[in-house]
Amino acid sequence: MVNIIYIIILLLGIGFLLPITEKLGKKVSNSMFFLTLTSVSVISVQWLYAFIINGQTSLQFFTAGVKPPLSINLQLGLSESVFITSINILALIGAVYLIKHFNNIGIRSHVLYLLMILGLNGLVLTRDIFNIFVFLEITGISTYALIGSDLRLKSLIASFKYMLAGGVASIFLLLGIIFLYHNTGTLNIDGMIAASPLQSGLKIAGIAIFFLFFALLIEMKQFPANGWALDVYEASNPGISGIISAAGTAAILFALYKVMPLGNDLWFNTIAVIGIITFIASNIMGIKQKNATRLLGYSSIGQLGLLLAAMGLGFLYGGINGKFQFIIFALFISHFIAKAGLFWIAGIVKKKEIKSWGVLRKSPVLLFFTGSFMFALLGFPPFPGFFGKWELVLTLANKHQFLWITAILLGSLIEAIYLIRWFGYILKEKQEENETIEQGATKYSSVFILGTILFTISGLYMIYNPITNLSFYFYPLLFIAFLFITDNILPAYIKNILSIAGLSYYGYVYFNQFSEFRFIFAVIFLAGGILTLIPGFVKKGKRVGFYPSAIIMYVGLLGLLVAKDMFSFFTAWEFMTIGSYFLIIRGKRSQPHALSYMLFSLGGAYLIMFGFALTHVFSGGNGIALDLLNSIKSNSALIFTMLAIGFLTKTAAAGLHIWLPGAHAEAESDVSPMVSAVLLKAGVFGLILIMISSLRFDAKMIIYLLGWLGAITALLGNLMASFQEDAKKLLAYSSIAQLGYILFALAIMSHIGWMAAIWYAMNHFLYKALLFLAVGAVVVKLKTHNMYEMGGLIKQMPFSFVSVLIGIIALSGVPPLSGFGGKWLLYNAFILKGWYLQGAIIAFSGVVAFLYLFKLINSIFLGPVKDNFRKVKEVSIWYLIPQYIIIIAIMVISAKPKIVLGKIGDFITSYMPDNLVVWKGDVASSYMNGKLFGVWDAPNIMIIIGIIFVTLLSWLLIMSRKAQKVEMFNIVYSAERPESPQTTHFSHNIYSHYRKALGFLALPLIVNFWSFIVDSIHSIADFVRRLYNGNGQAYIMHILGFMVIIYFVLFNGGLF
Amino acid sequence: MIKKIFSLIIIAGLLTVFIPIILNFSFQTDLPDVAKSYVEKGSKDLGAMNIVTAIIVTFRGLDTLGEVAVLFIAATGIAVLFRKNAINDKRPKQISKRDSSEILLTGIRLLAPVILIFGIYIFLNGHLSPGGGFQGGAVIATVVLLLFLSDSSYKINHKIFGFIESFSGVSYVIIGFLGLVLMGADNFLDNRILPLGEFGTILSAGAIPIIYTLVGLKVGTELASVLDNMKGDIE
Amino acid sequence: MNLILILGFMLLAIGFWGMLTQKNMIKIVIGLTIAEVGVQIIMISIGYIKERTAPILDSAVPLADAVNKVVDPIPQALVLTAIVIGVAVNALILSFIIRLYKEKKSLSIDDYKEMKW
Amino acid sequence: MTDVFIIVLGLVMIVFAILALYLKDLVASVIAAGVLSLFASILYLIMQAPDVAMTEAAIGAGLLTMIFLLAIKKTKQIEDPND
Repeated sequence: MVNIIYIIILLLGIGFLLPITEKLGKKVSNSMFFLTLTSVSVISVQWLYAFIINGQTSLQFFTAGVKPPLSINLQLGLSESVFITSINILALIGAVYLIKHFNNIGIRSHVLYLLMILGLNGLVLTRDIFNIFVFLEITGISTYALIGSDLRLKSLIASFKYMLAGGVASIFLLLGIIFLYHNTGTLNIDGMIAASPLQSGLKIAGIAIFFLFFALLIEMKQFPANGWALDVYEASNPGISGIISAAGTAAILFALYKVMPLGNDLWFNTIAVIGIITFIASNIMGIKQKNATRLLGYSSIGQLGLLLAAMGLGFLYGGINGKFQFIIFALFISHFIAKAGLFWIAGIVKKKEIKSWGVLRKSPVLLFFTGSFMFALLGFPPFPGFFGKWELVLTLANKHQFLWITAILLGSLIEAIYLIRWFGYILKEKQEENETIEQGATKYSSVFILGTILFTISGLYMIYNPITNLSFYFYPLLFIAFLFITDNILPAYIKNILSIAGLSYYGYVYFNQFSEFRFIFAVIFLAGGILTLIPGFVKKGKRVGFYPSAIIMYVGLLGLLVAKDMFSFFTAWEFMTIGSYFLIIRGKRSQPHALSYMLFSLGGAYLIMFGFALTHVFSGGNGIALDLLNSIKSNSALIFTMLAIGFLTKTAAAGLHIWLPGAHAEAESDVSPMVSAVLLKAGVFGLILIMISSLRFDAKMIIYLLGWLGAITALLGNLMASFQEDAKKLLAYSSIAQLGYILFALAIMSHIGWMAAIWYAMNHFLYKALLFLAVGAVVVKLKTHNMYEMGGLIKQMPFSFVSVLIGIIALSGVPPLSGFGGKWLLYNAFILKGWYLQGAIIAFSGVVAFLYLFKLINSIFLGPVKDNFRKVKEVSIWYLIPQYIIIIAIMVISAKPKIVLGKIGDFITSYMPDNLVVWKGDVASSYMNGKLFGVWDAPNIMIIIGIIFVTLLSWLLIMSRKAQKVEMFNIVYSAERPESPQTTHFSHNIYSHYRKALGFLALPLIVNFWSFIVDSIHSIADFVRRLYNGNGQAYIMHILGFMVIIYFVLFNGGLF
Repeated sequence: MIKKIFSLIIIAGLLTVFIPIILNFSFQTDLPDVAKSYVEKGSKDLGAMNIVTAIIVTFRGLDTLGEVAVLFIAATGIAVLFRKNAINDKRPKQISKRDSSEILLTGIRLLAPVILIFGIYIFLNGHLSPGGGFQGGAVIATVVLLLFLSDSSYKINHKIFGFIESFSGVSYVIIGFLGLVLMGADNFLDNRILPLGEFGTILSAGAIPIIYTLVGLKVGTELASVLDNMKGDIE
Repeated sequence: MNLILILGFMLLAIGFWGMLTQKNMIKIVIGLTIAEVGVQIIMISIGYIKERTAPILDSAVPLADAVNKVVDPIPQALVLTAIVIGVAVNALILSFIIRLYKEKKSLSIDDYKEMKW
Repeated sequence: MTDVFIIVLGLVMIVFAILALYLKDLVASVIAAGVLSLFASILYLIMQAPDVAMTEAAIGAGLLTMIFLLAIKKTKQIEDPND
């Protein structure tokens, strides 16, 4: 193994040498530059290899031929080698990225860069406290010079402010060092720790450590003493910002990590508090930020805060053991790669406003990496941050630190607001045609390499993580990767065939492995997936981005069913969320809706994670098996509520529903059925899981409230649907209502109630897929969502008409179709339960449903044809095929409900034995107190209604020959010009009278509530960020004031 | 005004942080163990009379190497800031020199070598008496400064200065590296690669005089180039 | 002899006061140098031991008894490093000020508020 | 005796520090700061730190003052009253 001091010798020696090689030409000096960085990387990688693979133990390297504390020593252990490897490899890639910039400035910038890297390495390696100061200065001063080296006014100002802050920080660092020396008589960190100055009882020791930590906190850019850092991130060359944000952070974090043992619990707690405040504050301020690089700065500082908090907590709770090292490394490496990558991409895009980042769409590869980096920052799977966050939450829960968990999750959620919004802009914001982004192999390849490293590390995490076995994802993720890589090559239909084949294969593989509920949901997810993929054959071209996203979603959905432990479940949940987000945002106007979908989903997901962590703790702290939900010993109501709210965000219960209408209505026409008919059931699956577990403990009150929530959701959804003019929005609101029914039925907690719920879930899948497919196809054909622009399409589109007709009959719950069975079960259930009031609401909302269903078919297919749609043809066959498959399915289960319901009943019995439904053939009867209560004879109803229907239809057909043709303007005013054209449509606003009576129920109270929350966050952000008034002097004041505040507030003025 | 009040509050706050230190402070009465070993070993093992020099050059040599690097970075950074191609305005150079009097010029020309030698003396005797590379280097830079003062059109020879700067820096690193090669893995920057010589003479203390000479040359040329760059061409 | 420590802290406070109240950037840097001098004085005073001599083992200090005759050399070595580093940083800051002045013809720190929030 | 000397020296240093901050002429205030450094180096001599004293005199008082003066020469000498 190479002596690690060679890193210092190489960087410093070549740094000194480079200026005189200038005369030998750029080629020579550049190759020396790269050779140096490469050899340094090789040395560190070699050590890393030795530590990880060969199990090398920690080593000391001495200088000057004497042992410490007389001389300065370097230490190289696993953590050191991880950090220097990260730094040096990033430095090498960064050098590639920056080489043009450096060549413009001249050889001296190469020198500055090498010495900056030297400083960073030294900070990690040295075990001498004064040496930390020296290396900090080396890093600092070369960074100042590098930032200012492009001579733009802004970078000069930023660098100037940085220097002032750095000057103040080093003064305190020196004070801390010298008083610690005074106390311990040594400068060696290990010696100091061994002398444990805080135990000496001397007040000065406490203050000395205070100075030392404070100086490092300034370098760590903690709120509020970090105005200068934001300017630095904003102004400097993004290539350099990336290095500062990633590598600089890494080194200083590590330096702090080394001296942390000098502190005590009070200090660890203080550091964690400072970190979390920084995390939340800078994320909140980021919301208001429109400037791309400054926003990245806010995000960087936020991540630093999180890392600092994790470190403080690690030391606070049981010392910094393996688990916390795992957590910090996972969080760190995500930030490290992602932030450098994003800054570098910012250097390629060169657009100041985040709204102008749509140009990134010109380069799909960069777009892909931008998304990956952002999602890595947010801690989504498969990226390392996901694992880190999970372990952090779980560990904190084990220590009963629930406030900390709340704060961390809250901060993460706020971070998601601006990152997801930004990504939405990138994907959707309108862009000038002639705008371009910089071309050039060096910068692109740097980002590409960084992205590849990110995915490699993520892959390693997926395979080797110590939490659980995620091997289920191996082939699906490979398949997704394949889809991503070939996305720009393969035509859509091939990808469609592949995707359908993939889903079918998994259906085949898992067909026998699922039992009970999982089997039903597997049918919904897989059959639904295949059916809703079929219309994709319509699309010409490549349909870039669709298939990977869809498959990610389906993998997530399937993963939910496969999951045996909470972590796998949560992983699946997050995959599903990402995939569906990308599907939803594909719609033309869906950017804001996709954002709110994502935020609600993420909020829900965090609650689920929190709930799982609590489950782990309160079921005895053993493992993370999903079955532990059934053995929660205390706080069960709280856990139940958290998980329930988490799942309810997905099912869009009233109050949490505001994302749904827009998201489902604005999605593409074959995506709407996917997200509405299929995706929503994931929430139902989750609800069933926790409802089963709730049988083991007392959650009656909450479940009772959930019943009310379900009823209200049903009513509100139906009412809102009735007032819609947008056909797809109508269906979306209808979905909300239907999930309200399901929630209500589940909350009844009886055998028959659950039967109703699952029956509803299946049926909703069928008829909502049918309706969304049919209406979606029509909408595509007519290029409008507005029903008042349609009408009379029955002749042009008879097949679609039949689909919609069947769909609304099934949905409305009138005999003979399957919906009736649902109603029959549901009404039986609530009457048997005795929930009359809620039941009345449910019954009433059923009536309301007729209104919109009638409106749907009436305004689209009946009445006079609009002139501009006279030549419209029937929709594509690819839309009709799945529709008619579904119709057949509806017919079958309507006529023979026992095929499904019998099975459902069987396994419900294992949870709820109070089976009150008796089957005779296909005739179901329910009993109350032993007496026959209701009978449902599906086959006979089917036959009778069928006969009546056919009779009526034929009569109508005969009669209609004599009917007068109603032309468009027959019913319109003569010679008068209507104020707005939609008023001429016969069904426009037909329920205005109902609106007068019931409209108060549909007032946007909930929307107002959420916008109030959003507005509050924005005004807080706007208020807090006024602190950063741009004046370098004010920033010095913040630094010194910060110190006084820490001293007086956190230490109460009396230190130790 | 508000700013003043805030500043006052903050300074008052800082003072309240400082006061407990002053109140609780007690001076050392004896050397800490580390310092004791320095005093003993510095003379015995390293052969340096000046313990501070022994610490700076050998015991804490890594610090000093870093210190030299900091100065080097600053000089490089300043050179980057004032680089030629960066100055956009191509105004014809106005030499507004007030010609220094002949006496001053001659005086400085005569004085310069003396000061130069004095500087060299300081860093050569770093291990024997107060002073060393940094102080000697600063003195050398003063010579350049005096030359600037006497003749505003005076220019340093960048080639030679740059060469000396790089050469001395690289040599310093190489001497440190020789410790690794000649004495073992733990001996980076060890001054004992050369014989210690007779205690108290110029050619003693191993490599310390050489290192300090290199440091002196490097610091001198760096500071000179800082001054040169800040003086600039325009104006 | 606490006096020297007090002096150091007072210079530190004066320097910070200057950094906080002076508008002129050169004055701010002067404030920084004053504060640095303060720190250096504090550091030196920590190594000081009454009635001992400089850590140079010349004829005045017998080799054998040197340990009991000299002041602590370590803080001196540290201060030496700190002084050089401080000067390097200050020189760089001043160059930045010259550069900034070229851009905007102002030395007031209030005139450089391009970036905020 | 040394105590008295140190008190006087300290007071003078504080006066120069304040002068350095409040003199309107930047050259004068830089010189004041330089004098402060010189006094500091005398203090170091008293405190038995000749190496530091030399460094402070040569680098802190000498060179840095020159660098300040160069900087002032390249910007402007008199502080604006409204600055």
